[in-house]
Amino acid sequence: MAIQQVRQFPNDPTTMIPLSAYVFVSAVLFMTGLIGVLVRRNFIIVLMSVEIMLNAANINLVAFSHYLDSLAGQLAALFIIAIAAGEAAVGLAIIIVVFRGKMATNVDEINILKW
Amino acid sequence: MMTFDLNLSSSDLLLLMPEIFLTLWLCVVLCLDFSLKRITHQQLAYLSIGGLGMTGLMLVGFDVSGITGALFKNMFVLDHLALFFKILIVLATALVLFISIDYVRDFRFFRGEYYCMVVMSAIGMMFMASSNDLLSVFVTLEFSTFGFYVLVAYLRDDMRSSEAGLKFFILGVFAAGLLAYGISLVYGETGTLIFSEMAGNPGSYGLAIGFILIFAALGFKIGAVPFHSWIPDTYQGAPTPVTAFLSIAPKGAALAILIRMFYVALATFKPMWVILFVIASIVSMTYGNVVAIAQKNIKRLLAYSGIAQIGNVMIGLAAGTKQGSDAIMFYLLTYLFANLGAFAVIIAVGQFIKSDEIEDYNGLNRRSPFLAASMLLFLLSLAGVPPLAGFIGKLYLFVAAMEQELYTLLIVGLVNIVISMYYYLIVVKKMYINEPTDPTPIVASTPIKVAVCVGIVGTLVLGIYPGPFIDWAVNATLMFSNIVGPVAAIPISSPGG
Amino acid sequence: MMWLLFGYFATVSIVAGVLTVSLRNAVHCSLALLTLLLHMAGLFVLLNSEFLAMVQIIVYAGAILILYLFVLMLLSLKTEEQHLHKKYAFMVFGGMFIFVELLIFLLQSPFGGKKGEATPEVILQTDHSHAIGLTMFSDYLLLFEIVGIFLLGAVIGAIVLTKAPTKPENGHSTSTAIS
Amino acid sequence: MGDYALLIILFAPFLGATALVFIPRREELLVRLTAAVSSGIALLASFYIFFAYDTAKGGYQFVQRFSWSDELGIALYLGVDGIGGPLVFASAILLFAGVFVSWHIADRTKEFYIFLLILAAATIGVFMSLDLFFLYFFYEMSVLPMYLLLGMWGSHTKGYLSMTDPEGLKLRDSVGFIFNFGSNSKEYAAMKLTLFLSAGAVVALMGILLIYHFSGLHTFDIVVLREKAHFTGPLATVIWFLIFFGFASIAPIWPLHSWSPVGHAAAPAATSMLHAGVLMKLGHFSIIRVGYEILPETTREWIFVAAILCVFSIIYGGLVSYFAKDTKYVIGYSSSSHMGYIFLGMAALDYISLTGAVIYMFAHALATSMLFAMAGWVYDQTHSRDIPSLGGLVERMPFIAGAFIIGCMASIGMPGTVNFIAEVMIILGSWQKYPFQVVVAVFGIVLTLAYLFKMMRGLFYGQLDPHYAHTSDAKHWVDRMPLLLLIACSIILGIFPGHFLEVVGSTVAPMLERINHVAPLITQNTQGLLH
Amino acid sequence: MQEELQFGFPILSFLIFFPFLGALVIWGFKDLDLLKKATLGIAGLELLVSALMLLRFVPETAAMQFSEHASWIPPLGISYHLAVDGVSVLFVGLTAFLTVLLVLYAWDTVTTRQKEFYMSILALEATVMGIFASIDLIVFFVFWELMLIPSYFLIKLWGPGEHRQYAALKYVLYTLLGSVFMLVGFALLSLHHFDVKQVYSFDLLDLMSIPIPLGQQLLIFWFIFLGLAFKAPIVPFHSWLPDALTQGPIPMSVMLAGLKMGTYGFLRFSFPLLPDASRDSTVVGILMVLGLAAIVYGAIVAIIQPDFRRLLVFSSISHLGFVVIGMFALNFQGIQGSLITMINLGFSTAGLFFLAGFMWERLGHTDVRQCSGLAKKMPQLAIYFLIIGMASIGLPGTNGFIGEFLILLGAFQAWWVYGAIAVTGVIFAAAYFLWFYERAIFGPLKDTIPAAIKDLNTREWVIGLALSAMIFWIGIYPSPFLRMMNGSVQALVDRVSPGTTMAQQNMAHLTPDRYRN
Repeated sequence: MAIQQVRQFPNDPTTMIPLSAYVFVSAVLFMTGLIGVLVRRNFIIVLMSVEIMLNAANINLVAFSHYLDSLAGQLAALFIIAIAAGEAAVGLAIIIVVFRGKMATNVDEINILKW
Repeated sequence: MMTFDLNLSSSDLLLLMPEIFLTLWLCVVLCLDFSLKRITHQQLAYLSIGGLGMTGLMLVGFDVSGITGALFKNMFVLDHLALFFKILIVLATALVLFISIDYVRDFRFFRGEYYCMVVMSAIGMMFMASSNDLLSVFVTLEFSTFGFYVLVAYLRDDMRSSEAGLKFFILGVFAAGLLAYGISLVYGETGTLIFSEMAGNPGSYGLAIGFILIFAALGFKIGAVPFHSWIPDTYQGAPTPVTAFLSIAPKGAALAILIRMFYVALATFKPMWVILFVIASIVSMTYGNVVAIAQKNIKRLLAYSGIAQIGNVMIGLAAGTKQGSDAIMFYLLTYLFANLGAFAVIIAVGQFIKSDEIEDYNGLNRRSPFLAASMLLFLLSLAGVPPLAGFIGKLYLFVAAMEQELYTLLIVGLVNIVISMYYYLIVVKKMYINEPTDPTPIVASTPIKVAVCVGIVGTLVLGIYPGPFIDWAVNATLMFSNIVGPVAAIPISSPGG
Repeated sequence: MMWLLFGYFATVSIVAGVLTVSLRNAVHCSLALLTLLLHMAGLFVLLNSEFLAMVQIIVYAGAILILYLFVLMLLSLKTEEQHLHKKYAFMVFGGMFIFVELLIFLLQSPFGGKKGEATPEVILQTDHSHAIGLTMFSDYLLLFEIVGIFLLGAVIGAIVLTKAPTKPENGHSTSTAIS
Repeated sequence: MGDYALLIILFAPFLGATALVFIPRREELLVRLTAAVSSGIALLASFYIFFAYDTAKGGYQFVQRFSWSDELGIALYLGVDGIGGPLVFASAILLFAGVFVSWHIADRTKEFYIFLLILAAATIGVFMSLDLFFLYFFYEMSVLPMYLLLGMWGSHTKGYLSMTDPEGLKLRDSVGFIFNFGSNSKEYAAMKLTLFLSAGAVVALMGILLIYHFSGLHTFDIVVLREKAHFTGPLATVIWFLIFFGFASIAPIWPLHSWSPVGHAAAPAATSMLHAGVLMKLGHFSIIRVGYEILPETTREWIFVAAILCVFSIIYGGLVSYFAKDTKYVIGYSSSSHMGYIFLGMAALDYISLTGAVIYMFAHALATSMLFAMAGWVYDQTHSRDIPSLGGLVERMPFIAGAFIIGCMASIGMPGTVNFIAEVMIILGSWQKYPFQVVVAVFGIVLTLAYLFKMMRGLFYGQLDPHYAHTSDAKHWVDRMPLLLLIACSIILGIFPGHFLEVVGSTVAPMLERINHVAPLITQNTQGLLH
Repeated sequence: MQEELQFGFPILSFLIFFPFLGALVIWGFKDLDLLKKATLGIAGLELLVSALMLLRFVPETAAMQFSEHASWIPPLGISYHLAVDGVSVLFVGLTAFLTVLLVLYAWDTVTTRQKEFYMSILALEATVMGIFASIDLIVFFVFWELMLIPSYFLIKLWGPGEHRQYAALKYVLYTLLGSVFMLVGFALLSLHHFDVKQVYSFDLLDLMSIPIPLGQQLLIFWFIFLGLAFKAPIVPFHSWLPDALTQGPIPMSVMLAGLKMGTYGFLRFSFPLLPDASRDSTVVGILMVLGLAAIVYGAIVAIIQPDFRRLLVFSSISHLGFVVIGMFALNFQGIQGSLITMINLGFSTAGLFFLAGFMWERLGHTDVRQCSGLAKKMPQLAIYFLIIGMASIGLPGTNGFIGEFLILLGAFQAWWVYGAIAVTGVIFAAAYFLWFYERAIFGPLKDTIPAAIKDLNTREWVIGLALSAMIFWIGIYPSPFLRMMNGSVQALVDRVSPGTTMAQQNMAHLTPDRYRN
């Protein structure tokens, strides 16, 4: 239902949600992710925070794509999702390796090397 | 009306030939590894090197015969710049494979896959060198980097390696997040992802933030301060051939992107980003060199020296002229030989004494004069001592900066030469002046000797007769000749304007 | 109507995001992330990108997140006593400051890039998925292929890192990847 | 030979070094012979250019030019004038002598000769470069082998502070604290030397780059820059000072000298010889080549700085030499002091004094290297450089003692040696302009006399420590030949300086003509406006 | 004096370089006997040639003779310029003469490192020849300094004393120190020449042709004075002399005591170049005081010396006082007297040193207290002692009388007080020598004297005879010698005597020919 509505009145100023609203949401999410990366100690959650950052980028891309009438943004979002999937696989594999060796997933406990 | 067209002619495919060929070759090698039980990892290595060699020849052929072009709405360009960097990357990869052979012998399993991952990363970086839009940048960058995530953590039994891989990965994906967000902002501001279409766009905060984020992400790749924190740990923890690979190839590819991005997309904002690069360059050089002094591990030392070298490279970007980019490219070439050579020596020594501590290099000259002498050459080239390649590279960079009257940068750069001399000489001192605790001779294996010899020849030839190579770099960047001259004076437009 | 939907999706996304970052238990975090991803798909729908919304749900929520959950379960992490870097806590304030700045700047930005050709009318005519597909296999063909190799590499990488292979020495196969 | 003489001189040592790389280290005799042959070839060729230099024609001769990088405007442009020629000759002599002085080095002989040859070749390269880039190239290249030569074959110095000195004079302590703090190990010396010289080099490089950039000619060619480049105002001053202090640090002028005695003291004999003999002259030479040739007006305006600093060099170096107890410190500081004379000769901008300065460079090269060679011999025999603990060595080594005395005489400026001519010329030529400095210089000669004799007495006379009863003289021709060569050169040129003077004069005269008689730039500019 | 007479054969160069070459030639000799004969031959030939030169010398003229001129360091105007005139010609002959005697003396007294010894002697001869023959200041200076090397080795290596090394070093250092000042003086002269003529020159003849203001003359005078005074040595600068002469070997003592190079320098350079300074009353006063002090001091110290060689040292200092007095009397008699006295000392003081050497050979010491009644054992030695000693005292009929008489005459002419004080020196001289003679030669034979002691052998006898012959020749028939000097001395007197006007007034005709056009 909603889809049809949007399609029929895409640029109606009354129902149009301003672009800045999406930008706002994405910026908030991006910062959330950023802070998550910086403060969380658990690697898996750090990874999740990165996912949030990527999602924030996706919202932006899709929103711009919509407002600029260009498909490139959506394609970009699509590729970002694909890349994120691959990275998550590799990343989790690495975490497993580390866990096996060290039984820890915390940043602070990984300290053979000097930070 | 929107049109979708895909008319790839065979001549267009030709442009993609090197990458396609290498990918297919990679698959063949992979299949051989899986299917033939008796194939040794050395054979796989030489196969991969063979493939890289053919790719390299192909690239050289393209470069000589001027086969260039752009595909996919300018998203993939194969110009001389891209060819230069591709050749650089292929060369680096081949050398890395040479120095890996000895190292991989000690792996307990997945020897063949190691070469695949290396070559795969190389393919990613080759694409990076050609990518002309932000999305390609993102994809190819991640493509090449994920190979490194795996490679860095390849020594599964070695906690340091896993830990290095983890740190590298975390910071890598973090950079990816920044990059993605930056791309999105730039896209919003310009409506396009392709560099050449962005040129001339009026400035805005969104664009600025976007590009700063992208710069930060690429800064992670090249290891510029303040995005350098992964470098020392990763360099130290990773398998040494991987460290060698990391120390040159991704930097080259990322610099190709940086050059394209700043020279093409952002040419109008030169006054702004020049300041950015001047600061980054000064900080990187100084930080890298000063911290390197205190290092006890040779890989960490080279890591910090790498940070400083990137600072040097950014002098060229700060100049922001064609001469600057020429200097960067030539410098990378010199850096390739010196750095890979140095790592080859580290591997040879490390394989023998099972240590990378600088202390253990005491009296290397007595244990292996060849390795010590070549290490000496490489370190001095990194320090920038004539008649070695590094000197010409640095001089070229300084000349480029001088032409743009960046005196502060120049002075800092020159002072840093002296600082860097100090810690390189400390290593030299250990090798030559100190007496060895254990005088057993160190013997390097043939592949490593090959790599070291290539490094020596490259370092000497580039230092003594750099003319053709400089010409090569100069010819590769002919398209930037228009930005030589007075600094572009288009101011950033007012917000919202 | 639009505003309502937008408000809902946006609010829940943000709240879920904050929860992901701040919850103590990793499994709870991943569930919050799931919420975030699902509501994100809703936002995509609002932006006329049904295909993307589907991909978001299938790939992100369905595959990636499940992977996370698997790993979390596998590792059977205990809840941490201290889940935040104490020493990086000040970064939160710094981060907030930067965030406000960023927000102000971003909201001031025009984001008035060049208009493309894919107006809603065009997309209505061709159908969204169709348009996306055509674009992907024309202009983005190369990237698509690259991502293909990328995923192949990711598979190899994950195997190399985690799988304990048959040891050549004794021929015995070690049991599982994860001890 | 003819036109290719310079190439032969430059590349003979380089090729020798390359050949050495491929000679197995067991073949020590072959290694030594290779070094000797390559340096001998260089010596013969430099002999040729020294005597075949056409004094009537003057200017740069034996010119060879190979384009190197058109992009940057660099060419391998070789040529010698009346200043470079003699210095090339001196370098070749010292290299040849150095090869023989080091004949008995048994530890890593191959490496030693490789580095020695590279060092000498690089030094020679500076003296014949007519391209700023290559000037710097060879200059910097000469620094690094020093590091290794010092570090690997050098010797620890006890330092002149801690040497046998029951009284513990206050002056020495404070002097040492200020100017020579830190360790006395050879590593320290080597590092200090290298860093000082590199720092100097980059300062000079800055100046060179500024010349390159602001000349607007896009070339490093000294000949072209000399003709066409004009620098004015503060820029010229800045460039001049960068060039001056950059190169003066190797010379070394007074406040920048502290690396030099430490380095001398730690270095093996042949290295000290080359170091004190020619490496230090790179500084003076480069200041003349770059500063005097390209920035004549600025030189005229600012060269008095050298005249001021040289006073400190002379006095300080002399005093420290007098109090030092280590043979090599004495010789090292005496070199540092004597460099002041060269600066004085350069500063006066007078035909006689500048000619004297150039001859002094040559003369000092021979004299000091003689002393270093013999101090090295004494050290090799006794493993001590501590003057108070030595003594009476004349009984064991009469030849060395005799040669040492001649070396001292030459260093003092004994008539009959070429040093004498140089000293007289410097003193006479600078009297008009810098009478005070000349008085100081004369005092310096007296001081030189005092400390060299003090050292000589301490080494060779008095009671022979039975500990050193086993020491032996230089008996073999290999050991005597280098010393005799140096002595012979010094005396022959001292007695027949005619050609030498003409060679130097043919270059110095037009150079000074340019410096002293170029119209001030302000008028040039106004003329430009009028036309 | 400023004329130059050429001579077909470069006789002065020959005199300088022939011994050098000789030294090189004998380097190759293995056979010691042959070596000695060769050295004697070289020295003899040198003596012959110098005698020939003396015969060809044109007396009664101030002209520079046997002149040789070649460019050496053109930018500084230094040239290889050799010539002799009346002032220097006799020294050349004296040097050759003494060298022959030295070789004879050394024949079997020098037993160690004989080859080096004869080489050193020949080198010393060559450099001393150079000093007397060169009239370019720098060439002079070169030989002046070069002379140090052989003398250094002679003292150091063959000296009998325990402190010979100390003595050698002291000698060299003192002389070098002085010569630095002298060089400065020369340099100032040349600079002055540059100011006047815009070229540097170190040529005596060129420098004489330029006027120099008095103030500068004084400055230069004192610089040169220091150099010469150290060498001479004039009294407060003499402290190296006792060491060098007593620690060194006899041949060195003979050379140093016999050849008065320092005072020669005054006549050669100071007087002609700096006439105004030389006759300046302060300068003359100081020099006179120093000369008189030397006479008295030397004589008194000599009296109390128990050692004969030390006695000779101080007597030599005392005699040098006479020379100085004579020179600075600034009249014909004074200058001629001091010049002839310098020559005389070459026979008398040098001769006494030879005799001391003979004593040393036989006794191993020269201590007066240890010996007595030598005449009984060695009558020939006693005779020669008497002859040469009388010459040293200045007894009429010996050469010493001629010199001292002329000097005293000059001194009295200048100011009677000078003469009066100087006369005391003669008395003292008689006192110390006769006292010594009485104690050592006469008196009862002491048992410290070995019984087997022999009288002079033929070689020594020849030495003594040669010296005695010269002493009597000059003492009885001095006119050939005085004639040789007359011209030059007259020219010197013309230049410096207080009666003449400023030197520059004569400039026109003093200017040498080659500058006329």
